[in-house]
Amino acid sequence: MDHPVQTDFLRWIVLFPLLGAAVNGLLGARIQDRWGERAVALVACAPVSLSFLFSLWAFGRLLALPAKERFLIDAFYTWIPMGSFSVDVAFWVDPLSAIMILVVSGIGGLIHFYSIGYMHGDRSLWRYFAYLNLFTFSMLLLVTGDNLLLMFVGWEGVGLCSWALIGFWYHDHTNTRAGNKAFIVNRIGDFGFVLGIFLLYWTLAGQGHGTLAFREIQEHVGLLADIQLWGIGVATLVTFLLFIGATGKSAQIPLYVWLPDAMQGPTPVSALIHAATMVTAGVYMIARLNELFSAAPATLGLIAVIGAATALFAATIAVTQNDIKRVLAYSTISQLGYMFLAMGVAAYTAGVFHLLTHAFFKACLFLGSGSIIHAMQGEQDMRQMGGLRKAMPATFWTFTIGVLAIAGTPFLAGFFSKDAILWQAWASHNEVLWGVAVFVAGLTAFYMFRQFFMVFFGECRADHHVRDHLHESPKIMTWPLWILAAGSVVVGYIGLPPFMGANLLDGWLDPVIHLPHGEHHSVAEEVGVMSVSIAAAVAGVAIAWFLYYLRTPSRDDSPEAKGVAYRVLYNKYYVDEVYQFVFVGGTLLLARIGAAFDRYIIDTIVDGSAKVTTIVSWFNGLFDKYVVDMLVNAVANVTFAVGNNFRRVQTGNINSYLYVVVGAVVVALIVKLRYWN
Amino acid sequence: MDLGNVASLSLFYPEIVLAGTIILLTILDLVVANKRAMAYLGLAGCLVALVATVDLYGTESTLLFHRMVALDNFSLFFKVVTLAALVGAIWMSIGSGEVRQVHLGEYYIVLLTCGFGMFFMASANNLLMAYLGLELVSLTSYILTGMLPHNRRSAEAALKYLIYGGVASGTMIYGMSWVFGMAGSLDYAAINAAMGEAGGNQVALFMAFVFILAGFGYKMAFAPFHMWSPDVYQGAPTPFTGFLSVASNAAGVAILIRFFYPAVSTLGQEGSWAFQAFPALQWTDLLVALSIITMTWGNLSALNQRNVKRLLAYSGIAHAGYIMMGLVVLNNDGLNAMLFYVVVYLIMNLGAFLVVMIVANATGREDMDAYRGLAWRGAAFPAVCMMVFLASLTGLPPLAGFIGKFLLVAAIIEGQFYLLAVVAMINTVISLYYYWRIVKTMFLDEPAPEDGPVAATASAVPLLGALAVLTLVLGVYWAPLLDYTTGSLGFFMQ
Amino acid sequence: MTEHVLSYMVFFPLAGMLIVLCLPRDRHDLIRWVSAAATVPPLLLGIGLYVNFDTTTTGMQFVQRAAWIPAFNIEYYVGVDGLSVSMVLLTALLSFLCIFASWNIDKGVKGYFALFLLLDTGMTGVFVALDFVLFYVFWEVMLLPMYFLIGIWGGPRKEYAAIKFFLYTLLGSVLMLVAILALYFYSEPNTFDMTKLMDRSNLYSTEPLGMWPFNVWGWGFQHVVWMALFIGFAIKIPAFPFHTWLPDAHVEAPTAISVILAGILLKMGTYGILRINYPMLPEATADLAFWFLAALGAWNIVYGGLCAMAQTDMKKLVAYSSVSHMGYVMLGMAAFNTQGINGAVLQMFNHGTITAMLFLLVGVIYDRAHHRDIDGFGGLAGIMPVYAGFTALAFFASMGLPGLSGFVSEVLVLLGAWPKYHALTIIAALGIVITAGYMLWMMQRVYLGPPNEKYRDLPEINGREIFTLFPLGVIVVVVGVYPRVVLDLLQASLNNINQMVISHLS
Amino acid sequence: MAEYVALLADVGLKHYLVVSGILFALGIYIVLTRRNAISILLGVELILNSAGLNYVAFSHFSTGQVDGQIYTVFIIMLAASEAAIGLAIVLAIYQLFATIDVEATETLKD
Repeated sequence: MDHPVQTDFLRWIVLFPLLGAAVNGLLGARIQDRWGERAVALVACAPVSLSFLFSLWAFGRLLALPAKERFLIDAFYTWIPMGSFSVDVAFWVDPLSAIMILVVSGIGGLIHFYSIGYMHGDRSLWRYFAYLNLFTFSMLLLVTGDNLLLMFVGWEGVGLCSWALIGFWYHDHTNTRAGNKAFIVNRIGDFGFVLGIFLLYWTLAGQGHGTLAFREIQEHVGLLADIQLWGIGVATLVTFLLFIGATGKSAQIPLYVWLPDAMQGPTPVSALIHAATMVTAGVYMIARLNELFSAAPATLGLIAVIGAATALFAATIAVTQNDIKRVLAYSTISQLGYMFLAMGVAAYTAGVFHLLTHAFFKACLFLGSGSIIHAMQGEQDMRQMGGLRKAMPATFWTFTIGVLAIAGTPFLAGFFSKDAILWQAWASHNEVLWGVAVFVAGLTAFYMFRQFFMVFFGECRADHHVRDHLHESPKIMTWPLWILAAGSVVVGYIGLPPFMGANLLDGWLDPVIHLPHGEHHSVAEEVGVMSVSIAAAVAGVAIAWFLYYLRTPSRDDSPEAKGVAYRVLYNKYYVDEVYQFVFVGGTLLLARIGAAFDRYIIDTIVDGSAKVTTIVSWFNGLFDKYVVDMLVNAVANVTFAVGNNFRRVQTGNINSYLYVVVGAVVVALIVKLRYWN
Repeated sequence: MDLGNVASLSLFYPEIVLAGTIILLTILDLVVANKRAMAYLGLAGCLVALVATVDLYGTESTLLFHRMVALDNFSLFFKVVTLAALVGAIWMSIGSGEVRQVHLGEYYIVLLTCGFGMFFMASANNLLMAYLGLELVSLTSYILTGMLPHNRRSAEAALKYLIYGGVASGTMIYGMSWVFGMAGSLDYAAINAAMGEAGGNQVALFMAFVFILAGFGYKMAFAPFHMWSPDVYQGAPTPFTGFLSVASNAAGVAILIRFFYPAVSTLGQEGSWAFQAFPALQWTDLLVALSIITMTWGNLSALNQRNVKRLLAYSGIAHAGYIMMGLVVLNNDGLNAMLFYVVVYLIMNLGAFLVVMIVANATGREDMDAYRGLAWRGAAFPAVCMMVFLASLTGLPPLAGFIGKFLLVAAIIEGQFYLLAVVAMINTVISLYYYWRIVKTMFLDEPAPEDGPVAATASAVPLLGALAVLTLVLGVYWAPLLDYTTGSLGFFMQ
Repeated sequence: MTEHVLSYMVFFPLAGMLIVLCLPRDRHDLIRWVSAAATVPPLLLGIGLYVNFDTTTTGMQFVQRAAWIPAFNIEYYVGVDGLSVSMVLLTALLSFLCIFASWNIDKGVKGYFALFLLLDTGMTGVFVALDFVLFYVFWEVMLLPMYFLIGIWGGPRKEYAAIKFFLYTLLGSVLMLVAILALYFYSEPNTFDMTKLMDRSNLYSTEPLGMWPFNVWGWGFQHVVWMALFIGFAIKIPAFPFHTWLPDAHVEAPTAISVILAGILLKMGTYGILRINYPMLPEATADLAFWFLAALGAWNIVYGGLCAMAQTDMKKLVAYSSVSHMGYVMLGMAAFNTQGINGAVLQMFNHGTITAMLFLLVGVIYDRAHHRDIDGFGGLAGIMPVYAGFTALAFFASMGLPGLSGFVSEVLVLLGAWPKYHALTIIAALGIVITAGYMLWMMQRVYLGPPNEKYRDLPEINGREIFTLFPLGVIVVVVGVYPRVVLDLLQASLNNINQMVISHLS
Repeated sequence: MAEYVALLADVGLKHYLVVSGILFALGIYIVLTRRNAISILLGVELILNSAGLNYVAFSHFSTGQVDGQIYTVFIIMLAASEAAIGLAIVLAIYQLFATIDVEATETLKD
């Protein structure tokens, strides 16, 4: 850790996708016109594949190093040198970011390939791939940037690409609105994030170590210990502000609202951005700064509560949704809640573990749903589906693996990672949170199997046009599914519970994640806790079996016919409506007030558009024809009015002129006698 | 150095030349049929007098005719200004359609006589001489104002001017009589000496000075003694209005400075040019007040003015207020700035009236509507020149008017009259509005269908160009003029 | 050569103007090309200036001085330091580009280009002048051409906008003149030499004046002069509540003039504060910065942003976004640390390039559709993709997206402001949300959504327009990725200016 | 008679000044209140003559020189020329306006 290995190839992991984006972004339209989709796809997929290879190389280099020295850095150039504040463009790979670059470039690469099939025939394919590459670049920058500001660059970059991709089919305002919502909600999070950066930097600077580089932050966390701002520990405040950023990016309460709407984007985008990579940025950030967060127990508590609450909240909503992607979206939010719960109980490794497994099975599920939507000719309503298992065997089987994995079927990836989190929650004596998490595990199993049954079993409820054209997706789309499904099975084995074998992940992350040493627990306790969650999952599956397998859902199943609770859930607790009214409406109201203030008040003061009778100066009382109105302060009006009155003195009558002369002399005399003697 | 009557004549030749021209014109008027020739003769006489004046410049300061008239650089400076204004006015008159209606012979004779009177206003060293000069200018002005035949405007203006002028000068000499009574002499130096010993009724003295100020103020057109000026400006023939606006103002400045400095101020330490007012006469305060009232009144009244000549009259009042600022600081810098401003004002205001005349010649109108889209009606050159003059009147760099204002404001800030400075500056902003309404009308408004093309009067164009160039040049390189005005302050002799 | 380089930069356009005035009225293309040629030498000299600029020294460089009016000790004195050189470069570049942006002016071509070149001289002059009188003269020289450029070639309410601009600016500048003269007479020996006045910054008294209300506020001579200068500059910035001339002027002005207004003229306000108020009146600066720079700046950011959100006219929206973005400059310079002050000047530069792009882009669409109603378009991205691409770049830069220039300066400003003003920084940081709001909303309404049938045949952005946009786009990206190209110029001089004030902070 | 002569011998500067002051005030009153142009001109004459009286009185009582008398002569002369010009103008006014009431001559205003 103390002797980072200097390299100069890490930059290429990040820059390859940027090159791809640049080529496609600037020349893509011509390339697509002249050489067709394949050329565009090649320009996009090649850099990501290269990135993946370079990532493997970096991973290999790390493996070759002794555990304590696994740390590669590639300092590119100094970005902003500003006195004590100096930010480098430098990339680093340590065990944590190594996992991330593999996930991002690996799963990202698969999704690139999948997109070739999915997006086939789109005239703007070049634009799609440019965005996708740009996203990959930003995400890689986010995970490899060696300081907070560089991470923030990636952080904003992924937000931008998310915006662009959600609104990819921009002819429909539903999509562009969803994109804007995502961006702006994320910006609210960023607002906290940048403030957190500032506070952190200046507090450290006050201690003589102003820095934003992660390695140095970790080193100097201790300096924050006794410093307070507004009566709150700085560490708590900083982590709180950074966590606000994380709630935006990782769709936690209260800033989760953008993610369900983000499903307006093409489905591979949902898989890549809104399931596997971008939304996990917040989790990654906390893991990255785990020492800092560990120093702020209050924030951790908050994170745990928010995480558990989000998990529960989103899961309950997912139970009623009929849109195939929305179910997955809420499921994602819920799973992210798990990860935050893990972070909150300081089980960083468990959180990262779940991040990793979730990336596989959720990507698998999303791509599978994409395949289904593809086959259904764009239909996303599950009430219109059913019985698809026969028409789409590959999709069916991979989807099944994904569902089993997320539902927590023993010995699949999701089981191990979720169980690790549940166990940590239990072990850290957060029994209530544990209880919630177990309940959510049951709900997860329920809604996933609900989806599974509604989509693949029973009779096909689609109309005959669609039914007659049901088909399996092309190879280019199915083989990524198989790879991901395989991953969903095997990835879990790197993080076995202690009583089942060596936990590879713990060991791998040990140099960068400093876990508090927990108390020892008996194997029996662990097994017992595990059994409870398995039981919950089984219960969930069983209920789904009863409700959705045995009773075929109707294609006109209307939520309005259901009870109040169902409607509340179906309408997502009306949070969107409340937000729309309070925040969007409020801001617009403020904006209009501001503009009106400008137009009417300030301008009135200045150039006096108000028609009012104005002041007459005391001066020309003799010729006064006006009513005095002391309330008027329209400067120009007064000026003009006074000017007119001055002019009015000029009556054209010579006697009155002479009155002025005599009057002036008299006034002078009075002044002389009264004041100047 | 005091000279007797005969000895004085050798230093009196500019006046002699001018007087000779006047007499010659009077005789010629009886015999010559071509009255246009009179204009050229008058012009020639003025130019010769100008050469003579410039020739005298730098002569040792001398009192002529038994201390009645002062010959010093200060008076010579104002004589040059007067002559320049005369030259400009005659040149304008040659091209003016209005002037063509009047009896040209008399017109030029009276105009030159008016200028002749101003010579004495600038050089008077005695209350009697000051009165005579002032009255000579007044009487000729009444005549010139009322000269347009069968013109109600002109006659009405003349009547008002006459009555107003009569009352003002009557008040003035009444005040002067009190000064005479208290000081026992009409000579400025003697008055100063008597004042220095103090004594007498302070209130009476103050009132006497206020009365005198009324007379001078009417000449210089500062508030509240300005009320004649808009009417007269509007009624009088335009070339004479132009002359009046600059020369009358200048002569007023001259007589004011001459009276207030050598007569009623004490010189500070030797050579320091710092003055102190006599304690009984709070005329610093008085002048600050008058200056503020004048510029504000003038500017505010001009705001909604539709008649351009009238507008320029109010602007002239405002400028009188600006010029007065130089008087309050009681030092060389203030006077210097005043003198500088007088020259600058001469150039730009004469130019503005020249354009008014050109438009009036072509359209017969003086209201703002006659200027609609002037730049696009074949009179781009006069329009651009007008814009330059108006910008200069506003005080925008790099034009001469800015430098004038700059020097004035510099002087009062040096004297720490910050309030006055701020008021003056705000007035500048107000003035922008009405000046710029003319510019807007000329450039931004589209000409209406009934607005015919405007042909610039051929004879006026060279003068117009010269004045515009001077406005620009003096805005960029003004050191020579400043040197000249500095040199012209040599009148403080005992 | 190096001695005269600044003078050449200032007076080349003036020479161009004289040549243009001599050309026949109807040879439109000739006039345009001559005007363009007149702006090329300043640009090339500017590049030379950039290359030869010594970034290590704090003093004035490329100095030229000559006596002008000896009686008042007025000199022709020009020179640049890090602060001004960036502005001079911006001026040279934007002037050059704006000639091309003005190519389609076909009414009174001769007058337009002559006035434009005069304006160019004035602008460059302001940034290089080191003598107060010279500074003031150049400052005012810009007014006249600006008035006509808006008033003759502007939109429907051009006359109102032009006179409003003129009146506001003149009000500011006359107060400035009073302040300049006060400084002059207070200095001993009297001088208009700005560098000398900077060196003697402790000269001006801060003893509270006896006069009401200054005795209540505890304001001394220095504070009053500071305020007089500040009002003059605040009108140019434009700071609330002196900003209402800006939306009107921007909306009515022709495209190129909006660019010049927003890109360069606004900068003169903040430039003046940094050049004059900071070094010459440091104690007053330290005392008054909180309310008049920091608080007002934060207020500008939020207020301008909210106002922008309510607009339906694209140009007005961009105009208000300028109000908002100039707030960052004020906040940053009030931070009194390296990050803040450098961020502020970088923001000046960045805002110059970004807003220039925005106005050019609005101009492109206005030329085609003849209106700028945000709700009157839709789906332009599909109709004019290249145009939409440039727009996206400019919008994102304006939103402060990382990797583009706006981000660096905004982060530096906020970072700098944080240690001194926590609450204000939080308020100001709200700006990043608000900016995203109105920019994205406008983008959505104009460029995205179903294409408006009425505009289906709008021609794509043409070569000339791309020529004006491309250099700015490159700068926006380069400065975002490698901000040192500008920051290195600034640091030495700005830190020096900053140091002068810091010692007076309580 | 003798007492009248004695009384006259007591007449000093003050009396003259009072008389001239009254004259001046009367003149001012006239110019302020009369509408007839000729009357106003008469008022102006009164003002001028009040000043003339002052000069003579001051000259006689305080300086003992003839400056004041000379001044008065000039005043009388200038008053005459002013009256001449004034009457000419009034005549022109009468021709053009058919009245010499100054309330009729108010076309120039504002």
